[in-house]
Amino acid sequence: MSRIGVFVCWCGENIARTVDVVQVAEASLQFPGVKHAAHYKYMCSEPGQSLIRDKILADRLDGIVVASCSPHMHLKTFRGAAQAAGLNPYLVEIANIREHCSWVHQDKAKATAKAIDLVRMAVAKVRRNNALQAIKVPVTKRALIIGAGVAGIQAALDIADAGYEVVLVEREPSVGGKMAGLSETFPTMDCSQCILTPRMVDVGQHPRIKLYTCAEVESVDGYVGNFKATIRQKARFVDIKKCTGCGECWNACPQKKIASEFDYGMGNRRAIYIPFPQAVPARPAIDKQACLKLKKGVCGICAKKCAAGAINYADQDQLLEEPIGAIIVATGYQLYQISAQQPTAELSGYGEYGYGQYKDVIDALQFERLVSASGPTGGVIQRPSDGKEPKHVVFISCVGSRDNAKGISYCSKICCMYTAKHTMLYKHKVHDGQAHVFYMDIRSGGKNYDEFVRRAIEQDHARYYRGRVSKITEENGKLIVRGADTLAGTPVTIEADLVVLASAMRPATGSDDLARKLRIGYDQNGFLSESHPKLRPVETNSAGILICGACHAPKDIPESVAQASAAAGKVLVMFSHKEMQRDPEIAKINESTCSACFACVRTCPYQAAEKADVRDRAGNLVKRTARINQGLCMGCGTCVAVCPSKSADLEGFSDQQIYAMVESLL
Amino acid sequence: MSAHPTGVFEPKVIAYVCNWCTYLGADLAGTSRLEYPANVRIVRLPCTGRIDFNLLIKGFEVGADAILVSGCHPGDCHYTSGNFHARRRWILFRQLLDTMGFDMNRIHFAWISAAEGKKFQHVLTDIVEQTRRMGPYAAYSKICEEVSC
Amino acid sequence: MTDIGYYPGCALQGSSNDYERSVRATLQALQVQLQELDDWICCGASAAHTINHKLSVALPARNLALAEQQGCAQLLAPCPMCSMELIKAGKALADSPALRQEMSDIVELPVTGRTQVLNLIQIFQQIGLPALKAAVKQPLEGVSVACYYGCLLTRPSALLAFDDCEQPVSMETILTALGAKTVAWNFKTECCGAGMTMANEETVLNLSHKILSNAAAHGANCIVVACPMCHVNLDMKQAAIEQRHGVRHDLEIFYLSDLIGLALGLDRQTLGIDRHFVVKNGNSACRL
Amino acid sequence: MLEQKLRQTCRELLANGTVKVIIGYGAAPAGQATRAVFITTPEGVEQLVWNDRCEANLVAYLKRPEVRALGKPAIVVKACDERALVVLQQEAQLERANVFVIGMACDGIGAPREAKCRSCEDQVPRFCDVVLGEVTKPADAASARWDELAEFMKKSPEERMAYWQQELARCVKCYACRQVCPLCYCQRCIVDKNRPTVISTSPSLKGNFAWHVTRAFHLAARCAGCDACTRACPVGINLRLLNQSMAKATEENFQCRPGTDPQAQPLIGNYATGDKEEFIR
Repeated sequence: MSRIGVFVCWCGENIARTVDVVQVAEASLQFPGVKHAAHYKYMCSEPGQSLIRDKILADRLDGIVVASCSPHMHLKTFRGAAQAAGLNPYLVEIANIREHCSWVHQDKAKATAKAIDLVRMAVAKVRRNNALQAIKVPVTKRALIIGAGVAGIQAALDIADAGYEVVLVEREPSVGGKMAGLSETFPTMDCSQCILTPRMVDVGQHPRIKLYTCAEVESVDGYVGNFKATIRQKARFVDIKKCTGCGECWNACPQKKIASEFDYGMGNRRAIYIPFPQAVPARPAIDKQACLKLKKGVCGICAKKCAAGAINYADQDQLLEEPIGAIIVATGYQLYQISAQQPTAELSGYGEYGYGQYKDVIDALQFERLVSASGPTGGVIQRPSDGKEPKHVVFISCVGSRDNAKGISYCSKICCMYTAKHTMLYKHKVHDGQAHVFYMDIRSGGKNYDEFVRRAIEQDHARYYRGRVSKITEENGKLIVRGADTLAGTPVTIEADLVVLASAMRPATGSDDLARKLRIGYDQNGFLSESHPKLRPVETNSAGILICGACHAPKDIPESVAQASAAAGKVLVMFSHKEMQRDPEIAKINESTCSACFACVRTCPYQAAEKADVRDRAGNLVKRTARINQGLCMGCGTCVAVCPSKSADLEGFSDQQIYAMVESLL
Repeated sequence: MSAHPTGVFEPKVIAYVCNWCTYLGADLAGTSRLEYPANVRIVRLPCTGRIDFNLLIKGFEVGADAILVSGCHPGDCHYTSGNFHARRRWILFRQLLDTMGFDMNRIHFAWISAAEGKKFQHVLTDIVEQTRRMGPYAAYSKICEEVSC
Repeated sequence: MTDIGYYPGCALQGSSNDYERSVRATLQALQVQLQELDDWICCGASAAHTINHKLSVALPARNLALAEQQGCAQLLAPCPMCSMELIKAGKALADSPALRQEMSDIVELPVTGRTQVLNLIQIFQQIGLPALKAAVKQPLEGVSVACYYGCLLTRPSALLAFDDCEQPVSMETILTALGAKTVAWNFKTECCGAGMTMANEETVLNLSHKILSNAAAHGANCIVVACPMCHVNLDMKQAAIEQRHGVRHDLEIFYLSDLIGLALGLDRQTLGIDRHFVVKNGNSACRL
Repeated sequence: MLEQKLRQTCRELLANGTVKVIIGYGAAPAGQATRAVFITTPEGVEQLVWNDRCEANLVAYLKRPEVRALGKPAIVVKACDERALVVLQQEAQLERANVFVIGMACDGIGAPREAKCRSCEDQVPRFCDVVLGEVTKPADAASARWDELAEFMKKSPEERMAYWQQELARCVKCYACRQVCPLCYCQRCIVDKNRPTVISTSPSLKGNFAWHVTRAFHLAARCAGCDACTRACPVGINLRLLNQSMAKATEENFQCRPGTDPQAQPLIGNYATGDKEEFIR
């Protein structure tokens, strides 16, 4: 006879408001096997947990059900509490009466009835739970970091400085990411490159950081502590070990008019190029779309100029394998590409702003290059069309952001701040110029942030109009910006020389593909999902995979860096253990009833179901059977569903448990 | 549960959902306070690939008036391909149930991701309302009551 | 030969009968047979919904009920005010069983709102570029046209999702295929002043002047519209605009069906172009 | 004539030691179907018969341990039986080299001729070690394969449910359908598993429905269409309808006829990203 304890949580008012917790506790006492039932205001708090621990000891409970929030929230917590009281942690089940009940229903009678059912199901299940022992696996103490922008760089340095190896993968030819291209940073106005480039150099020189540039993650197999990453090293056509970075090659390259990605098309580069002078590694790459030698077989000047013999036109992509224990994703963002082909029809729009049609309508990152001392104009503000100094510049915030019609309902968070910064940078360079800003709201929460915006308005006299711009047209070399000042209640028309669009932040191209490869979640906007918005903000739902920076949501540099260090900290916690525990909720095969049809072997996504022989002591073959490789099984249970004789089963979600749950609903 | 105090027919809906997409979608519906009828009982399984066809029959045996099976969208499976295996089985299984005269309006399949709290709300509301209109699944409860030999 | 229901609306059988001639002639040349809705009534236009919301649904609802009764799965309404009112009512009906019941009772005809209402651009989109191209007898060479959509054709965007509401391109796509050059300009979806032409002519003369000037400044030698109201303000009022602003615009204003009809080899009389106020009779830059 | 040839072939196989046992058809009283015989000596081959009452699918005996204990067999199969053999091969239940397969060209069996034979597409086995005889009486209409099912599907769902309730109420859970099926080879059938009891074993309509759904679906995309289950049913339930419904769905959705390609991967346990999903919202 079971001795189950049921613990019903009020979650303050969150559950108790719509579910009669007392009634739930009383009702559960009637369920078969229930020995004890209690309710408490906060089960997850220390007094709540100690209530559970004490009852386990006092009543010798052999299973507990906590009726509370989602198991994704606190199953681990309560398993820990059980373990502390000597109860096997896998004898704990959660009845989710918050997310699945009190928060989605209003009628107290119905919600209470449902909560009682949910507890009934959980009790039925826990009575069939097996005490499981965590599987111990060794930890490969090497971290893979995907993306070498400021977040990836920070995480890599933290982990490497702590004494562990890091594999840092960047798809561009240099580390640095978006921050390397910024001019100055809010709210301190320190130069972006001045603070980032020393970090980039550290990454390039660190003995424990293995840096791959021009590389992408091809696939990731395995599981936490024991991943195997396959990295595609794309052909660079330059052997960076031989290359000295002397610059003879790119200075001689005849292909001079290739739009520079680093300058967002505001400047040019060669076909063999380093993206910017402070690049790390300071080694060029050849753009195979632009190189005459690679395209047409003519030229070859760079190879002739290269004294080190580093140019290799026959270079090919290579696939390299790296054993990895933990992964940090830091793939960052891109700006909403107005006028470009959009992934969905919903995202297309803003053609009325003339981006891509009028040369003097640019986006915020292009403006950064325009005011950057290392930019194509050397920091002199010249408008793209004719190089003239713009006397009236209009900045438009929320281009795409907070626009439900475009499917981007979120706030891009940093635009208010950088737009204020842009007006100041502009005013500092063009003293007789006037900056105009169209905004929806000014969101400047953050240390010294609002003060910064006030400075832009009060000291540098940026004119702020609360309203949207309806249309930008071009007449006689001027951009006619027509919008509304909703505070004054009047239409506004500004004859501008330059317009800067604060386009929405979107996840970097391909981050959804990467998420699928890593089997981590992403939201409807393509941003990667954290495991819990408050308590597990850098973890994903896949153990051993963490996220940081703008791949998770729009965020500024300080936040990205803080998150990166947080993710690095999580990795270091993992690496501080010799071995780690894996969830034992995996498949098993009853070899005595297995008929060796191998449906499971064909089906298993991880090749964890294997063909095996059963032999007697003399070594004679008794029968063939399927067998689960515990190291590979991830516990999906697909084998259970395809096994006709039900010889396959899944710990934690066994047929006995699941059928008992369903039958409890009769 | 099927006889609510008010005497209105309250359908019993069982949802077999995967842990990583639809269960989290239901969690998101909760954190977003998206209200839906209280008629559904969710059974959490790791993956749609784990959901055995016998569970659907068992669901009707315990008096479900409608059943939902839901998991990750194709390509998004936490276990890479469990939902593809499941989908192939469902194609055939639906045909079998149809041939046997099961009411196909009571068996629902959906892809609901962790980000689709709204979709979870809509699908559930829709199923409950549709089932409420159809009434109890009398044909199967008759089977479950009768002793034939 | 396709049969499509046809809802002319008041303008096309009154002040803008040139538009009706053009639409009928061009569609006939393309083997589209129009079946005029028997006993159609006013769509309500801008007047009804300012007075009584129920009336503003009931008027188009009756027309939609007639379309259903007369077996028209599709209904062409060349005036954008009419098509918008019909689409708006149709959607509301399709979405609400209660409203369907209420409206069926009021108009004393069953109505479901499932009739697909098309504006002039959509009918040509439906015919398709390949079919249009194949029918061209006289490519629109020398025509440099500013496509003017006005305020109603693409709005509200949620109802009229056939083109981008702020930056539409559907007329450009069609006319480019017929050999015309289309200009990039700034006033595609600005207001011409519309019905203000009765109450406050000054506003119309100012707004329409901007439209005409901008089209000319971007190299247009004519403007194409798909709205009777736009045509009135840009064509009929052009002389007044010129007088008031002391300029000479001299821009021909065509309906979309005019230009397509010309490309199909129809003459100006057949298309009703001879009834326009600004008429160039072949001496213009656009050599038609 | 053909019977003589069959006996001669078997005699040689036993005499030269190629096989240890012949699994074939033996005579039965007039008006009854032939019975399986297991012949281990060259002299015994005289018991073998070949006629239109050779109805059983002998492949079912290959799964029996007592038959396996006799040593390497030769087995007499018709084209339909052979499909079961191929499925067993795909599912690792059979080393093809360890069985000698004698294929019989078949004009159809049963008195009257069985439904499956009237629309038989194969008639001559394809993957046998030796094929004897030739077809003299072609199938009537292969195109009529789904006629019976199509007729049945014209009924409303309620009528179909009523039909099965009436039919399955007669099931006595003797499991003959399982025993004669060459593809029901599980060492422990799911119905015999009691923790949990997935399928109610009580003689109730509930348990009968669960059993027949399970039986039919376990054979989905596998069933050879030999109709052994339907012949074996002592109360005459038309299980063929259920098997056919799965066969048709398999063919229409996946262009697959089970047991016709030894190299093919089994359908269940594999997937295509483009499998149809219009029924999933």
